[in-house]
Amino acid sequence: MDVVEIKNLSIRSAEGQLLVHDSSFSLESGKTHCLLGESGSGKTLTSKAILGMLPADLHMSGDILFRGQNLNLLSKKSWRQIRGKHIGTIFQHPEQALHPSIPIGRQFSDLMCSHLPISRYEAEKQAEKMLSRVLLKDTAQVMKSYSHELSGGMNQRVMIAMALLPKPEVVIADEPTSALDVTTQAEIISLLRHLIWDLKMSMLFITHDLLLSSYLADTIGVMRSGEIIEQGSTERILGRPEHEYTKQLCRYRSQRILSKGGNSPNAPSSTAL
Amino acid sequence: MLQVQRLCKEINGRPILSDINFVIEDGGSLAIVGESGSGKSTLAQLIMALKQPTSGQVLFNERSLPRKGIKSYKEWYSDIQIVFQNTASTLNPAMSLYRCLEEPLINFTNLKRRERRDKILEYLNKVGLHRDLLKHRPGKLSGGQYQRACLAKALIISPKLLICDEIVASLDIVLQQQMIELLMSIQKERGLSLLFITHDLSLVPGLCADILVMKDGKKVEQFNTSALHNEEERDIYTITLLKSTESLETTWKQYATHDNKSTG
Amino acid sequence: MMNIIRVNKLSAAALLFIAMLLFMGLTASWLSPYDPFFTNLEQKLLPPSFSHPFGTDYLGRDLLSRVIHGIGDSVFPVFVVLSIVMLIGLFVGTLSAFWGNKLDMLLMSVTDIFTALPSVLLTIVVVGFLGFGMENVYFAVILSWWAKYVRLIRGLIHDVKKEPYIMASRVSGSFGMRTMIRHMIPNIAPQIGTILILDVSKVILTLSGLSFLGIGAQPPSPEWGVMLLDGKNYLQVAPWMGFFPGLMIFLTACSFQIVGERLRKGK
Amino acid sequence: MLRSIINRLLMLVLMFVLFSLFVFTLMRLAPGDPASMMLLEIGGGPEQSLVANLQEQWGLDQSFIQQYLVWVFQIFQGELGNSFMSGEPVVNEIMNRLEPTFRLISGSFLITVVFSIPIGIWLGLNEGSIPDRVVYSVTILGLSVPLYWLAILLMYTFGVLWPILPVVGSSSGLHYVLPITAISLVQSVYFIRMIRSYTIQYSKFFYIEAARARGLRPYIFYPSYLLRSMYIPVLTLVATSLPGFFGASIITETIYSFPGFSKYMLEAIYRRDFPVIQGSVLLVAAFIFVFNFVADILYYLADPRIHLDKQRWEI
Repeated sequence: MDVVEIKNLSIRSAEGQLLVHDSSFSLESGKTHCLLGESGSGKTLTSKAILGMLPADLHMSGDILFRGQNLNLLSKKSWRQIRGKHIGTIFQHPEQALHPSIPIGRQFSDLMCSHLPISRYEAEKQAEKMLSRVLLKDTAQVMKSYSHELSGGMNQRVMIAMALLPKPEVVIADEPTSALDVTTQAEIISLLRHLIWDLKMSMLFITHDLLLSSYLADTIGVMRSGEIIEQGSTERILGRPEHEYTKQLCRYRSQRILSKGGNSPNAPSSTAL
Repeated sequence: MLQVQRLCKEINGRPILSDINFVIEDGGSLAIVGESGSGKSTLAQLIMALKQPTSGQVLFNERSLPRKGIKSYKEWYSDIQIVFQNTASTLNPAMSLYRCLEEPLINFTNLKRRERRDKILEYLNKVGLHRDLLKHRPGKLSGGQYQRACLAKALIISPKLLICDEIVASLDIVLQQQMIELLMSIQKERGLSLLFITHDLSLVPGLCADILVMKDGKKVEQFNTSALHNEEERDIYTITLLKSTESLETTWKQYATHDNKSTG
Repeated sequence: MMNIIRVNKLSAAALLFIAMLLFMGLTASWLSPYDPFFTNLEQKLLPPSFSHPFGTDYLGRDLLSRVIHGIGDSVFPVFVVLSIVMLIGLFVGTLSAFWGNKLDMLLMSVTDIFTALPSVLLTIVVVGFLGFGMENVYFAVILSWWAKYVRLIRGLIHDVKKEPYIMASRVSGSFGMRTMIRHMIPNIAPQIGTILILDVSKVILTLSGLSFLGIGAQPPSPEWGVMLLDGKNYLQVAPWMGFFPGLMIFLTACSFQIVGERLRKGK
Repeated sequence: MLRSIINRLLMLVLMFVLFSLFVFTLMRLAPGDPASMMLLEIGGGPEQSLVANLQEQWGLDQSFIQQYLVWVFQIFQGELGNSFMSGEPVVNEIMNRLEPTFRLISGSFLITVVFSIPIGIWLGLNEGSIPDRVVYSVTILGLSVPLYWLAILLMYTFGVLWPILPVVGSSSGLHYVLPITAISLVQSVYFIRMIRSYTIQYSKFFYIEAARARGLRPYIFYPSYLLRSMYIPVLTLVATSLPGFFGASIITETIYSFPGFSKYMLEAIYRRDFPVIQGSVLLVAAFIFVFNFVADILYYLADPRIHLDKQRWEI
């Protein structure tokens, strides 16, 4: 059963320029779908459309079904209740995603008290439990500190905990690790994969890195300047790409494989300069 | 030939760079690999005399880092040029591309207007940009075009050493690959010595002969690129850098291996 | 699309009004139907009519001609004042942006004084001691506006100095004044231009306001603020005496405001 | 933290000293020396002997700096000298006229703040909607309406055409309606525009978008997430707008012949009553400087990360 289904989604800017062009895809429950594309290909806009948070001057057409319910027809209030509770979000720049002058513990209890009828004390207890699950040591200290007192990696762990705490059915991760160092990136990716699998959630993973999509995704949709040019299971897309652009992406990515037994090092390939 | 000796830099008490030493022979190429906060961009700015080091010195063909006086700076910059990180604002947004490229020629050479025009067209062609981009403002160029324009601006006064500070960080894979191949062809063609600064180890094989790994402002180790994979000699930090994408690469290779056979 | 066209039409109308205003101001003596200073008591306090579109004032002078001549007294001095303010701001602002901390601190406290105090207060003190006369009024207005431009330009230069292309211009061989002229000024000029046009509208209001308070231009000058002051005294009997000068101040200020807004949004 | 407060205090004193020096120099430059002016005022001929001992009495023969020091020392003791006209001490004359002006300024200040902040925030949140576009274009016109013209139009409509409101004097509460309406209208146009642009700017910040993506309830999201982060710019706007209100009070008091302190100060110019001009201007300047100083302290309390030596213009 599809948790999220997007049908003929098109997003047009105020001047009429087509930013996202008639794209449709679906997200099966418990599975991870990856939107793969370079910056400016419209993947972040698509994720914002699902959350109903498109900027005021953009027009959106097409349907977004969440568990069969068309979100477009919902009132602002009910769409807001879905955000956070049923659809969690993890952003690209962790240190900017938390409010700079509110302690992290308070932001957790604000989130929980907005969705569940529980006391702030109970919310903070659950939050600390989730923080320990994202492998953060002295969780009590983290609860009291501000986001600018934590490193990028720690901030992202807090963001993951905050996205997963209300047990949403769907998690949208928009380039969660591209702003982090290579070493912390690996830890965060494996942590994310384990938690999503463990909590049986479905994830919409947005990235420009083919390696990450091969590691995390069950199905992939390749986007280029606002259009989904190819879509299918990971084996089909990465193994037997049909679209020329996807082929080029895979070929270049293979050339840059570091580990032994990789392909020939950077022999200048035939692509025209 | 660039010699960096015991270079240190402290900013309000915090050590950013401590005791960095390396040498780049004429025509040689060195990659400096390190994660964010390892001080590699500060190193680039010190070598470009945009900041003064706390201690230590930088020599290029026996001439030391310029401190005062525009003439000494100009001599230094006529030999060493830099392409900055692609923050899409290293070219003056109020100038046309033509005048951006003309600026170094006006300051460093006494070519006439006509000769300057030909020089600009020659380098524009070398970096693969079309002539009619010249009248546009830099703001109108795409990411890839912007970096090629910066490369042309740096190379137009034919420096002996080119420093690239994370020049492909924000480009997509296809443009990154084309930019690296362009750098390689220019380096071979003109025997240019290259200092390539990046956080992405996978860019380095094939481009640079030597690699210097940095962490928190200190030099971890320096070795030849061919020795990248024999783990016995390598420092544990270099190995973690190597290994960080390994688990991802193994899953990638399951899919990608058929791909290479079929399309070659 | 509609929104943009509508705003364009508005700013086109504003530009046309400004052009017309400047033209009328320059050719005031030929254009105005009557002599603005000619008093004719039989024609005292006539309501707006075909022969006197704006009516006449308590001395029988034709208000339309006075308004046209008033352009020279209300609008042109504003440009003079603002260009002086701009020059001071550019000079002192650049100086303080490049200078070390000490001068910067002193300068900032001095400018803080003049930006904190309303220009009415400064005019009261200047005119109060140095006496009436337009030079003192202009001096007072310059006094209260120069500080704003010093801070504006100092701020803009500080922002531009941090931009990577300034560092890149050093590497390409431009230093000191050359960087200033080729790289900094062209990038801050558009913003200064926009703010300048918006401030024309503010200074027109201020200058006419001072004349209205009686501490700016003095009767019988056809300055709009003075005419408005006379209009107030005859409000019951001849409301048109106050209405039309005020309307002109509003329309002039409004057209500069619209053009300024359009520039800021269109930038 | 204490170091920065002392630093700001020094700045405050420096500003006041510099301004008093400026006023004093202007006084010395005044055409005709005050001694003979004084004698002229009270009808005596300017014989040299009388002028001489008056100058001596006022210490006008000492050097510029000495005079300044004597003068400033006097000022700090609250000794502002006597008004040329009434001979009364300036301090008393100012004090008993302060009350109506204070009520006028605080009245219009409160009304402007109470009305325009919510409207500005609401417009900022509904950017691009019809009411927003309408109000925005109205504010463009509103900014160019001269206060004195608006005041006259109000006087005409409610005093002549449809005389229901008194337009002269300040005896009853009704007298305050028209002046306060005039000032509040003009000031709230500016406030609404500024608050609207702050709201739009701050709601585009990343952590605000992220908070909305978490679906926080409105009564949690607006007060403690959006408005809390806007506290500094709103406080700056309010603090820096007070002088504007004072300037407006001078205009409205003159039009509605309101017997307040501002009108008194303005009329001092016609009578060239130097002590009154000097006394009132210094008093107003002192009040504004102290008000800005208090505002700076409030910034620090609002957000400890803002250290005080970062001057207000850098915020």
